Amino acid sequence: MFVNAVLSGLTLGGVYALVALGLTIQYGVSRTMNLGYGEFLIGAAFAVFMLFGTLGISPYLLAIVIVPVAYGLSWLVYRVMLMPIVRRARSPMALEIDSLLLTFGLLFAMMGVLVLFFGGNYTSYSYLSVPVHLMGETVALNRLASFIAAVLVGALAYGLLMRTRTGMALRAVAVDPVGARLVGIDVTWAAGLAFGLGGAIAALGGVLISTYMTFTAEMGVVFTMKALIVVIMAGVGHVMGALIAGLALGLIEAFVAAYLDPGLTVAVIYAVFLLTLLMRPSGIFGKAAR
Amino acid sequence: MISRTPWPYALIVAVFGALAFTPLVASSFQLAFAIGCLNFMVLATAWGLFSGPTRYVSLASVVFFGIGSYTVAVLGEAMPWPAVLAMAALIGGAVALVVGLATLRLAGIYFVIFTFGLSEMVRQLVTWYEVNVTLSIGRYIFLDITQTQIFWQLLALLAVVLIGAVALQRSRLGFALRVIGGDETMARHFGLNPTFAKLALFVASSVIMSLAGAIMAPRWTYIDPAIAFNATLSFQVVIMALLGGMHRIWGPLLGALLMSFLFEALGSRFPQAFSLLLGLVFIVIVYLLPNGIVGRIEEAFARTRRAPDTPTVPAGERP
Amino acid sequence: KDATTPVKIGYAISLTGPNAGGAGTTILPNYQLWAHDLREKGGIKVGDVIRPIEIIEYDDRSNSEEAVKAVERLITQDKVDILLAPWGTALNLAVGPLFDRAGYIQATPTAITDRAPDLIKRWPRAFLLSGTAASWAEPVVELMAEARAAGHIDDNVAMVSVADAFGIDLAAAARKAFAEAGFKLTYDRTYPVGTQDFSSIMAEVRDTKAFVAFSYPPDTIAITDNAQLHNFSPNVMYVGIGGAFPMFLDRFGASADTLLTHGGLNLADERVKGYIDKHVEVTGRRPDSAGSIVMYAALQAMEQAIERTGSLKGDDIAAELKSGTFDTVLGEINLGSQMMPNIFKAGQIRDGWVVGLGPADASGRGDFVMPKAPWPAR
Amino acid sequence: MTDPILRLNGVRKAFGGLVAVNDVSFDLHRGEILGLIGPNGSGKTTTMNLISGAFGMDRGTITLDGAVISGLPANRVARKGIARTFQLLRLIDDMTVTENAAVGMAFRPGQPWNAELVTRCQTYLEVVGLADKAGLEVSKLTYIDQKRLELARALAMEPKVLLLDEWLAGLNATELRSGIEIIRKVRDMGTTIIMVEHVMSAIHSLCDRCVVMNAGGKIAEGTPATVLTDPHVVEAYLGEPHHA
Amino acid sequence: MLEVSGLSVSYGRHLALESAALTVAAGEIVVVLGSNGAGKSTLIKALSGLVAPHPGARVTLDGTALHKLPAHRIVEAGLALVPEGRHLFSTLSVAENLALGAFMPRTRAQAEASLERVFEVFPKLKQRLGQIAGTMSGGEQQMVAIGRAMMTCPKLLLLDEPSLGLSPLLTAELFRALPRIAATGAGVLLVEQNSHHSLAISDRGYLLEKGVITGQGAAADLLKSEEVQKAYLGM
Ligand SMILES: Nc1ncnc2c1ncn2[C@@H]1O[C@H](COP(=O)(O)OP(=O)(O)OP(=O)(O)O)[C@@H](O)[C@H]1O
Ligand SMILES: Nc1ncnc2c1ncn2[C@@H]1O[C@H](COP(=O)(O)OP(=O)(O)OP(=O)(O)O)[C@@H](O)[C@H]1O
Ligand SMILES: [Mg+2]
Ligand SMILES: [Mg+2]
Repeated sequence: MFVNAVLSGLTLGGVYALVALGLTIQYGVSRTMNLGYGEFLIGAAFAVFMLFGTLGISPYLLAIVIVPVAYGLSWLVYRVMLMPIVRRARSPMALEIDSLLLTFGLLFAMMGVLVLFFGGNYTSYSYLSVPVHLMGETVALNRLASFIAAVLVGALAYGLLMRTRTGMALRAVAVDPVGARLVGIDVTWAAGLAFGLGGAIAALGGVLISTYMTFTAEMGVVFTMKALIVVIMAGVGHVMGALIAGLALGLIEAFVAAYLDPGLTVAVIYAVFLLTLLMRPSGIFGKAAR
Repeated sequence: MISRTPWPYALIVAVFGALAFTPLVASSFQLAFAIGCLNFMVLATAWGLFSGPTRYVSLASVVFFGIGSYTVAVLGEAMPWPAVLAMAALIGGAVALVVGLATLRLAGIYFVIFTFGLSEMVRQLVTWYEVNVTLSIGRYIFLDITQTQIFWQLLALLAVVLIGAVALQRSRLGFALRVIGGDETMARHFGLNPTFAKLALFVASSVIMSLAGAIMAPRWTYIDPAIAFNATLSFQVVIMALLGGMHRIWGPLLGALLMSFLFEALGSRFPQAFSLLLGLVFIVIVYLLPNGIVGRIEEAFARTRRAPDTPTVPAGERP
Repeated sequence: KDATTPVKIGYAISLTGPNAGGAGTTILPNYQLWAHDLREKGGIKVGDVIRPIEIIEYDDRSNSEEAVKAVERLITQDKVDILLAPWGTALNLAVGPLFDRAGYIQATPTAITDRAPDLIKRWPRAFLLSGTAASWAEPVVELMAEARAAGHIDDNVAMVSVADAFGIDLAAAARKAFAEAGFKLTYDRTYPVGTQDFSSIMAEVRDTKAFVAFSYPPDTIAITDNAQLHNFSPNVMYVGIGGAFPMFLDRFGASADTLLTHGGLNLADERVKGYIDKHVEVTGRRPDSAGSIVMYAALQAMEQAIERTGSLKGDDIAAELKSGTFDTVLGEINLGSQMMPNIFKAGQIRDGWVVGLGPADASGRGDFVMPKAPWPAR
Repeated sequence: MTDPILRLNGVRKAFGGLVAVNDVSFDLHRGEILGLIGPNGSGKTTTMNLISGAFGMDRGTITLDGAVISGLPANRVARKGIARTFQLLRLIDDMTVTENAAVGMAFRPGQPWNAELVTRCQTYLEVVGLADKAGLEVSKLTYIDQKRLELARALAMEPKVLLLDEWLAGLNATELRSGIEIIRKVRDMGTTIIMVEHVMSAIHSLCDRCVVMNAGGKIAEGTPATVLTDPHVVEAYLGEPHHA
Repeated sequence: MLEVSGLSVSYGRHLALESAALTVAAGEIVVVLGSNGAGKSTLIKALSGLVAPHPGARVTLDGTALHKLPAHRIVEAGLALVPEGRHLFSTLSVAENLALGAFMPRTRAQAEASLERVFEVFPKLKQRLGQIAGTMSGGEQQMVAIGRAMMTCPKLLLLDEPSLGLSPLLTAELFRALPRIAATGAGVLLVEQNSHHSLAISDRGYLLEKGVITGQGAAADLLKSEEVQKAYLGM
């Protein structure tokens, strides 16, 4: 049972981590809260569902097309929709409120489009739902593959942010946009890049999740909020933290289900989240500046 | 800051006195719409009462609203109605006290998401309790409370909230909250205990929300945790208040009014494309109303007063 | 009113929100199908006059308050003549008082509550066609007993339920019925709405021969998928809502054969076949194997009652519904109990449909194939 | 000499491994102006923060008029009569000048909430020379006026002890003069002052005594004339001797 | 090297800078004097592209027109600013702050050498490379800000009150460092309240009053000018 819980926890947590990673990059750098984040995920899930159903191409291959498209769309959302309010914002607070309101609209608009096209019904298909035997336990190949993909992309993104110049620039913008401009960083470019990256990661998450989860056009918010929980728990903009917190939440969920009571999984997740914040008001890895 | 003019109170009493006659002239649908509207106006104003000056964006509205509803579901038939309301207020206030003590040191987005997490956890815990202790989920409310009575109760609640809000704005506590909202660290150094001030307001605002939940509950016959603690409500309240403009008492009120009409118009005309249109209209509104409705109104006033020929060049940042 | 004044038929239903999946499968297509029928006939026959129809549709967004408002709007603004019910227990109960006060018939197969007997007394024009939670749980237990008698399972049963009204009420009723039938629940747990990974649960129930899940559509899929994956193949297995939905049956295809689930049809009946064909033809989709046909039968009964009484008044129609018999896709029915008699509440999946098995007194029962066929290899 | 109004005894504060204030003790006498000087990062602001209760200390005690105030939260310390200005201005931008000044007065114990409060704030705005700008929004003030307002707000607390953290920084020589005049006026009103300052001319002309810090510790104490010629101080802080 | 003409800036309806014109030559230190609120920071921000000037302004650096460029391109063109309020990357380490100074491709190659130069001027930073910038004292942060600007290898360094909050020792060091920076061929444009000190190291100076440049001259002459002595030197 222990191994089973670990496996199921990791596969679950891997996806939490991945989805949170995208949001933490997006929010951390552009400082615009994107309530429509989860719609990118669900949008990608529907795209896979449709293309896989009609063309029969593997979802993982489809990701090669869908993820860049999501990058582009997300980038456009930032440039076209958010730039005007970024320009007019007189204070970080004003920007925070405006972006919240605006992406609230985006959330509904995107959800509305999905509902119009796909209806409000449950959607589900089966791909790579075959058992893999690991350490005497069984996991679904699609979940395992998602976990591996999540870890790979997580590591890649972490490397990008921590080890490359571009990554350092992104982090700099996250901390002080004016300062960033003064060292020659194009802040608009950085924010657009981060926004696009976030959207791309969300879409990848959607592709992966769609292979084993039943989804509806209106489930985006659920993922946005789950991701936010992880992001906040880790500390805004903390990439490694988001990965760790995501995995931890997945493991907690699995262990609660296995050893305590499946009925308490969600309650415990939130309890852990709330307790974490009570003890560390800026998240586990968040640093409070003076 | 310190003002004693009575006319805002008089205005509230007069307007609400007149509105009390609505049920005599309105159809039952209009009454239903008015009730929905009033409910959001109460919630948004109560939200703004705390969040406006302190700038703490709370997504916990539904926790207190739900507590109110659940109190009615559990105690509604066991007690006379005023006692039920009192219990709802009491429980809501007590929970707010605990929550407030624990959370009000969180800042910004951390507080926002914390309160969201809280509402989800409360929902899960109530569910778990019902499942494991009462062994049945979902409760029935059969109370002889008419729509008209609900309307009057909400109207009275809103009037009380507004009078309270005006009084607060002129009080030392109100001033304290503005200072805390401006700079909490600084506030401490001038003898202000931010925790106490914030807590007082948080509890007051939560009590109002609990009352709203209690008053509304008899409308639905049946409630379960998913209905009573539906996080959408928290979002709606925040969005309404922000849209209206939370730096004025009237902002959330107007926001709630506008959004209620918008929901109604879109929902009845275009049920299929409701989400899409709501989203688009909303985006447009945000572009057109940079400082909320109240901000726009104030701007318009300012413009009519200003000499028309002063040229202005915006000092924005270069792209 | 003359033959040119249209009869306004209105409903508020969950086009969006968590209920949209269920509403869009079980109820909405039947409203559309019925409207199509009526239009084909030139309208609805009120006594001797055929009057055209006009449909008014709103979205209650799966929200009680919205449902209340939308129904108020239908009643006082649109002044509909016929008001159709929303989807689900909560919303039907929320609008129940409005239907009752304004004197409309409220006919729904999607409100399952143990308070049903009280409610229909309180609301004399309400037809809670599906009855009580117990009436859905008991057939499941009956089937288990049958399997035990046949030697496929022993006294041990594992049960999980979704922590929402449906799951909890059915689990509670089942617990009682299982105890009465001499069964022992070796595992009895609830899980939160939205759970999609059941591998921990699968690991715990691994050795049980009988497994019952009172689940919602997404979890019904996940439970089945997880069971197949972990090759957990008990001799008897029951899954909850969604098992009778085309979406589920299409997704699992033949691999779901001999699984037990809710609802059930008498596929040998020509009228049932006719209904299915028409449903597919008009809405482009298959009906589910549970509530769909019940809803449609109720609409047919209502239509006939209107024709017979020549009145659109709820009281007249209700009186006729309670006293008369009606020729519907479910056969000759009478709604004197304000519930639908003779419908299947548990059945077995066979070739993409659910064959009705219980309760025992429902007519046209199919064969109960035991034990469950092993899962195909993946 | 009378008892000191404020006494620091063995005060220590570390941030992680960095000891910002290390075993610092000194007395503040009633009615004097004490200069707290030292190189950047030597722990001056931290010391001020410890006095005002911004954060708790690791060791040591601080007493005000004989009563221990260390360990109290900032708001309680403030109510006991210690006011401060901030090195980086902390005014509320969307409030008026009067309202900002009222922050100082409104939360003192026993202060009535009435129109008189506004009038009394006005007198402190006069002291710092802002009387004619009372109705303006803070964001419309120049930097020096904002600094003045910081002071007026602290004065409105009518404190026993006033902590000034680089209140004179960023003023040009002419403005500096008027700033010095204001501080002198405040002292003459009976307020005891600790000022952190890097502007030596101000230290010379205002301070009765100086405490010099370096790397968290106290390295010298005495009249400005003596400490500013102390070789340790010169080496660590001044670079070249300053004469009065 | 830097040529500015017709530079005006408004905040809303308030005209903070009116038709300013000035020049800075390579290797020259130029100081702008003015009382508080005169518009000094505004001038410097407009040059660096942090606020938008009115149309008609002209700013060129070695012939490159800057007034149309966004802030980050201006830095790339060789104009670096140490702003009022510093704008450090407060949650990043000192090392990262400095490294980011050399973010642009143009400056990367010389990053090592630039870093050495920074340590020469501010040796203390060498021991604090790992510290999170936001936890440093006011003066320490000022050092990081200047260091970061030096890392961008500017042709022209703009400093907005760099000695604010620095100890006398450090102020003196800073004012000794500026000529060294200028000696490498970079121009320095300085806004300072510390008029004695700044005039002492400057080649030329401008006087700014209420948004208007009211005078200019060689630093030595300004030091002697009675008007300047009265207004800025407190004599
Ligand atoms: N919150 C903190 N976390 C870590 N280190 C800190 C913190 N606050 C201060 N320090 C460190 O403590 C030391 C003392 O800082 P402090 O602000 O008291 O100096 P100061 O004497 O006021 O300097 P300045 O004259 O530059 O303002 C500095 O080295 C600083 O980096
Ligand atoms: N963002 C702004 N919005 C509105 N007015 C501003 C803004 N920034 C500066 N001002 C006003 O413009 C004028 C010039 O300000 P600026 O900061 O350039 O002065 P300064 O010479 O740098 O003064 P200081 O010595 O105080 O730094 C002042 O009156 C100031 O109040
Ligand atoms: Mg300091
Ligand atoms: Mg300036």
